Amino acid sequence: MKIVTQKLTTKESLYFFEIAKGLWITARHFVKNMYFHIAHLYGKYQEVPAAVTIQYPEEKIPVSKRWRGNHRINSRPDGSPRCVACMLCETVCPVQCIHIIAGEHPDPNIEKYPVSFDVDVTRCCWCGMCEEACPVDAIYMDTGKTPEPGYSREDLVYHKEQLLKETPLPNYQRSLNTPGQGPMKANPMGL
Amino acid sequence: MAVEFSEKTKEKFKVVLGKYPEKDAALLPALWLAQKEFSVITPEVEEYVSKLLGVPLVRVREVLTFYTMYTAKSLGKYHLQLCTNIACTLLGAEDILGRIKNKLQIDVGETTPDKKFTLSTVECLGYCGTAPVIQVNDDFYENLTPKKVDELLGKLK
Amino acid sequence: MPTVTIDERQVTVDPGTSILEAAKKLGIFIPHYCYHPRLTIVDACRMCLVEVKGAPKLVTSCSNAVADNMVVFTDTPKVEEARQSVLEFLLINHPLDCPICDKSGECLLQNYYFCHSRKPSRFKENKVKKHKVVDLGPKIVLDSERCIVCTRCVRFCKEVAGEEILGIFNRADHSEIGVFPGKKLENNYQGNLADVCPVGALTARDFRFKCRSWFLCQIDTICPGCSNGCNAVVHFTLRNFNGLKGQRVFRLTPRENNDVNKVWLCDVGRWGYAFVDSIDRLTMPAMRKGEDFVKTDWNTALKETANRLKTLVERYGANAIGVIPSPHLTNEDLYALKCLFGCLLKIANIDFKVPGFDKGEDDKILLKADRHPNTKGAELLGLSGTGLSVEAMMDKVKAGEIKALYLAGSDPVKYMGEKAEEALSRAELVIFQGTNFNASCKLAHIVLPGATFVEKEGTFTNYQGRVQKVNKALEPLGEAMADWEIFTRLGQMLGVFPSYRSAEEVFMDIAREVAPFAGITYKKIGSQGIKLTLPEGPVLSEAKE
Amino acid sequence: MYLDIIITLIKIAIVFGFVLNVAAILSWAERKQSAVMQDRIGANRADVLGFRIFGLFHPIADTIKMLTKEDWVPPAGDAFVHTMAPFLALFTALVVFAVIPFGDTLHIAGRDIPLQIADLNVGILFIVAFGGLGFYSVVLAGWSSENKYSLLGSLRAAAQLISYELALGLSIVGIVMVYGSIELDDIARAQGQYILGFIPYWGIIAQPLGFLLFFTAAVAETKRVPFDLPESESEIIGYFTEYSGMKFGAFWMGEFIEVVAVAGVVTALYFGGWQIPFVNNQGIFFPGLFTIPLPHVLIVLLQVAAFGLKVLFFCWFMLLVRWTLPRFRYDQLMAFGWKFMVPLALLNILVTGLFMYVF
Repeated sequence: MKIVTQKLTTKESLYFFEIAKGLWITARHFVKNMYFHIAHLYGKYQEVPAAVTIQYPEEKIPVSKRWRGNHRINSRPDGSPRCVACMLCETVCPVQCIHIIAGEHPDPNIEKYPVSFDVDVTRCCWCGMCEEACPVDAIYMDTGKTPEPGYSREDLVYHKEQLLKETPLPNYQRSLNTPGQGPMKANPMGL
Repeated sequence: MAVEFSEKTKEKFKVVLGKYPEKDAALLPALWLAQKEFSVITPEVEEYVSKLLGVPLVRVREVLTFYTMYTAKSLGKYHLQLCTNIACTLLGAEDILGRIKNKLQIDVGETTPDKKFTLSTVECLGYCGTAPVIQVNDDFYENLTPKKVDELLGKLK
Repeated sequence: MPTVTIDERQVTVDPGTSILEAAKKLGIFIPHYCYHPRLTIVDACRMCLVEVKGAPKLVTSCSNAVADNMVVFTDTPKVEEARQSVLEFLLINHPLDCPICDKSGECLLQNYYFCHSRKPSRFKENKVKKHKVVDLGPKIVLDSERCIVCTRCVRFCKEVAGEEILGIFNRADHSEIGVFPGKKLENNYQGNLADVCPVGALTARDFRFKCRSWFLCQIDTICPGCSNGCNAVVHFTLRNFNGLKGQRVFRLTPRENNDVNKVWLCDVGRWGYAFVDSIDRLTMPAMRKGEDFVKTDWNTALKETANRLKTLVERYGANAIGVIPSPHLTNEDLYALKCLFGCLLKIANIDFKVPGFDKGEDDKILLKADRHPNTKGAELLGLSGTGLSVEAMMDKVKAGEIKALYLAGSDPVKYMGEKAEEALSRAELVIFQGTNFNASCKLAHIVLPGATFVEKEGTFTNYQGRVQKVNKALEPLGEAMADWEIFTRLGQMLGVFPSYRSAEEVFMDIAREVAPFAGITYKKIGSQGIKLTLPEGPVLSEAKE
Repeated sequence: MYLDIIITLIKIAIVFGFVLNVAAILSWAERKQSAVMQDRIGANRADVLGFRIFGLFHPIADTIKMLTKEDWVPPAGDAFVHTMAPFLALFTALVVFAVIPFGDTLHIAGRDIPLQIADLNVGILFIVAFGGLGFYSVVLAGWSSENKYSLLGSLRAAAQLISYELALGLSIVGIVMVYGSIELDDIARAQGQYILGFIPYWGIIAQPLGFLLFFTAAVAETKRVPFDLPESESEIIGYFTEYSGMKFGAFWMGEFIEVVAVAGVVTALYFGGWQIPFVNNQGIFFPGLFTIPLPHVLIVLLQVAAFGLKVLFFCWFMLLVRWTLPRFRYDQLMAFGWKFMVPLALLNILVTGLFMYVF
């Protein structure tokens, strides 16, 4: 092994000037930021940020259109889930976080519907394969939300009712067939 | 279940039965007789025929639903059967169909509320040379135009 | 004996064999829908078209018999094109609701489409709408839109089940399978309709929407529903999210065995698996404390059992104990039981013939009156006639001469009613070993949970004397244990007992000790079973084929 | 007599109030200042009835947390020493303020009140002595924890403190030579002179190298970055590993008080103490030009305020250093102390002596 050491110049080896240089940088930041902090208090220069910090729960970074957040289930006009409990999302899910129990729907044109639809977000890896697998555009990850902490594992299992209530974040819809919301173009089952 | 052939039909049936070596082969003429007798072949009639011939009930049903000339539901006084096969369609059967629908205010397969007309579309009636054609009960009307249809319907009323 | 050349390979078959069968012999698979080896041939689907040298057109391989020196090609471009066209026609009115169809994953439409077509539909007109979710009976649901009118179901009902009830109504693309209005499927074999249907038109209500077929694992087993011993495949899943509460076994389907069940399975056996995952399954050893049962662990329960049995034998002699095994147990279980009670404890009162145990309904097709899979095995292992009969045992219990009863899977209360109930409640000690909670279990003092037929390995001997093997599909529910294992552990606590580690070891002992089983191994039993050479005696009269 | 005692008690109260408050606020300032330097916002979440006032409640929240935490003494350790060590650290840091003058003598109601708690004639020696005592708290804390890592940490810290004690002492000698006194009041007063009539004769002017050496050594004595090896939370284990709750808090408090103390001493020795340039006993004046007379009390108050501001500036500067420089490696620390600081301090004495001899 060969160790290559960098020789310090005489000025550097005195440390004093280097330390002063460092202190100058930090002090400059301090003064500049303090100036804008105080200016903000008086309502001036609001457009110049004094810090790069984002105060998370109050402020949020706008997420990308392709960003995958919490799941939601699309509903039919009558409010029932679009999901037909085909379990393709359950099948494709690499971490097996979706659990569906199917049941018989009174309408023979719908036939199958999810009696329960649970998404275990403690296991979810946000890969979005469920969205892609869904043949009826029922599951989406476009709520723009991240899971909120819970006091128990059960709190982090999202149920059908909860998932149905979620709405897509405006402008961040991830509709796979057509841009924006609106009816699906290719729906083999006419649902 | 009071469905039974009249004495006259029973005799006819006996004749028909005699024509076939096996009993179940007489299913078609038997049903034909039944339709003549009861005009509509209801499930009770089917059961009667099945018993008469010793054929499983479901076989009667199969035959009945296969052939369109058997009627399993009650029709109007005039059964309008419009041919919508290729030759007729090319020569304007669609227009005529629309005209009839408009005039009678019914859709295909429906009967007018006064039980006069039943409209159905059928496949080739064998009158391609004089298409378009409509069969009203047992009569055929050829070379139809919307005008002729109007006249026809007026006459039938 | 005609010799044909199929895809440049020669095969000699019996005269009258169809091209399809001859090709199968060569290992060449010809896709087909309407053809079924056990049903008459209608050549309705046109899927099995092949090219025969010299023939002007393609011929259906299912209905055309081979001729000598025939030259057949099954995968020429012409044949492939024909298959694609047939599939395109079949799919014209198909609703394509595979996502909600129970058949998807094992549907021949899907399979052949992916093997032979993979072409998008060119059909732009409206599809013909037909009836969906048609109620054909309590067990079978019909979806007319998915039906390809192959008429396998119609022929099955007529030819096998003996009930001519299904028919094709209407014609052309409006054809639908159906029953006469007001009639329902009633026969005991309608479960086979769901198997016979190559597409998703006929599905079993029992399996409907329960599980997707690709979540299911399969393993060969024997139907435990009756003494016929139909060969079956058990479909189970290892994806069980609800722990002990969820369903693990989803269905039983028949497996071909020409000597036993052909390729059919009756509804009684097919849907008799429910007890495996039912909520009354015994999952933990338990002991009675007053009115209630207290859950305990195996060591405690077995120690208690051994101690109490030992004390009773020492105090009152071996004849103060009665053992009632059940012909539901495998040969291995029963042999271990005999070793334990008959040889080690010298108990003579062992009898499995609970009065009325073989008084079910016999339908003369598959289902036998005796609803126990291993009656013959129990007989051959000598578990009856060595001592008192069950009835006599009950009397003696009442008289106070028999102090303890060991119920190995049997439920005398179910068959004997009050008499058994009284006896069991009077006995000093009742040990119940079984899979599910029942009326007899309710009266027991010690409860030992046993494994069901899908949870253990073993063999059943059917009414013909055919030894057939059941395989272990799942781990026993909860703490339950295979019965032979329970007997082995109990035996080792009570004295010198062979230390069996697997059912196969037990069976090796059976083959050594019990004459009719001589020379048989698991390997020899294989998937189709092996018929025993039965000793002379009254048992043979039942077994005439 | 009683009045003297009362006046002294009042002075003690003022100094204590100032020092302890500044120390507490420093724990907030350390976070906020580092945040501002690094373009962040810093702690601002603690709120009382919706008021957050820039996170000023955080020191209170911290105190509540520290007080309510379990006070744990290692079972095998010496409970008495273990409990005493953090208070010793606090004591040695606080007692330094006794000799720091924070204002000119106040003439009020015919009395002369020196604005200094104890006008010792050995002021500088007192500071060095008590500053040196601080290492006892370190050694005792490490020893009484009955934990070999703590013990090793305390030895390491003690070695560092002793090493820099030397450089610290030697660097002050220059000041003593320049002003000819070891009484802090005299030194502060002497810094009111002017060179060439207009340059304030402050320690930093008279002893620039001495100031750098003293300041560096003093930072090392406070055990703060870049000399925070005794603590070094992220890699080597420090001497107060076994401390929890408010005793741990006392160590932290002691460290902040030391910061204030160092700021006070540096101000007194090198930055003119309470002197304000061009302000003397009479008022604002420019040498040889004019004088604006001001009332005596106002002048004294201005001087006290000036002293306070200077102290706060040094506190700020030490935080700036703390958030700018990385930590030394231990061998670098020792080499720097012995091979660089001590020779330079000796050189400083020599040069100072030569100057004094020549001029």
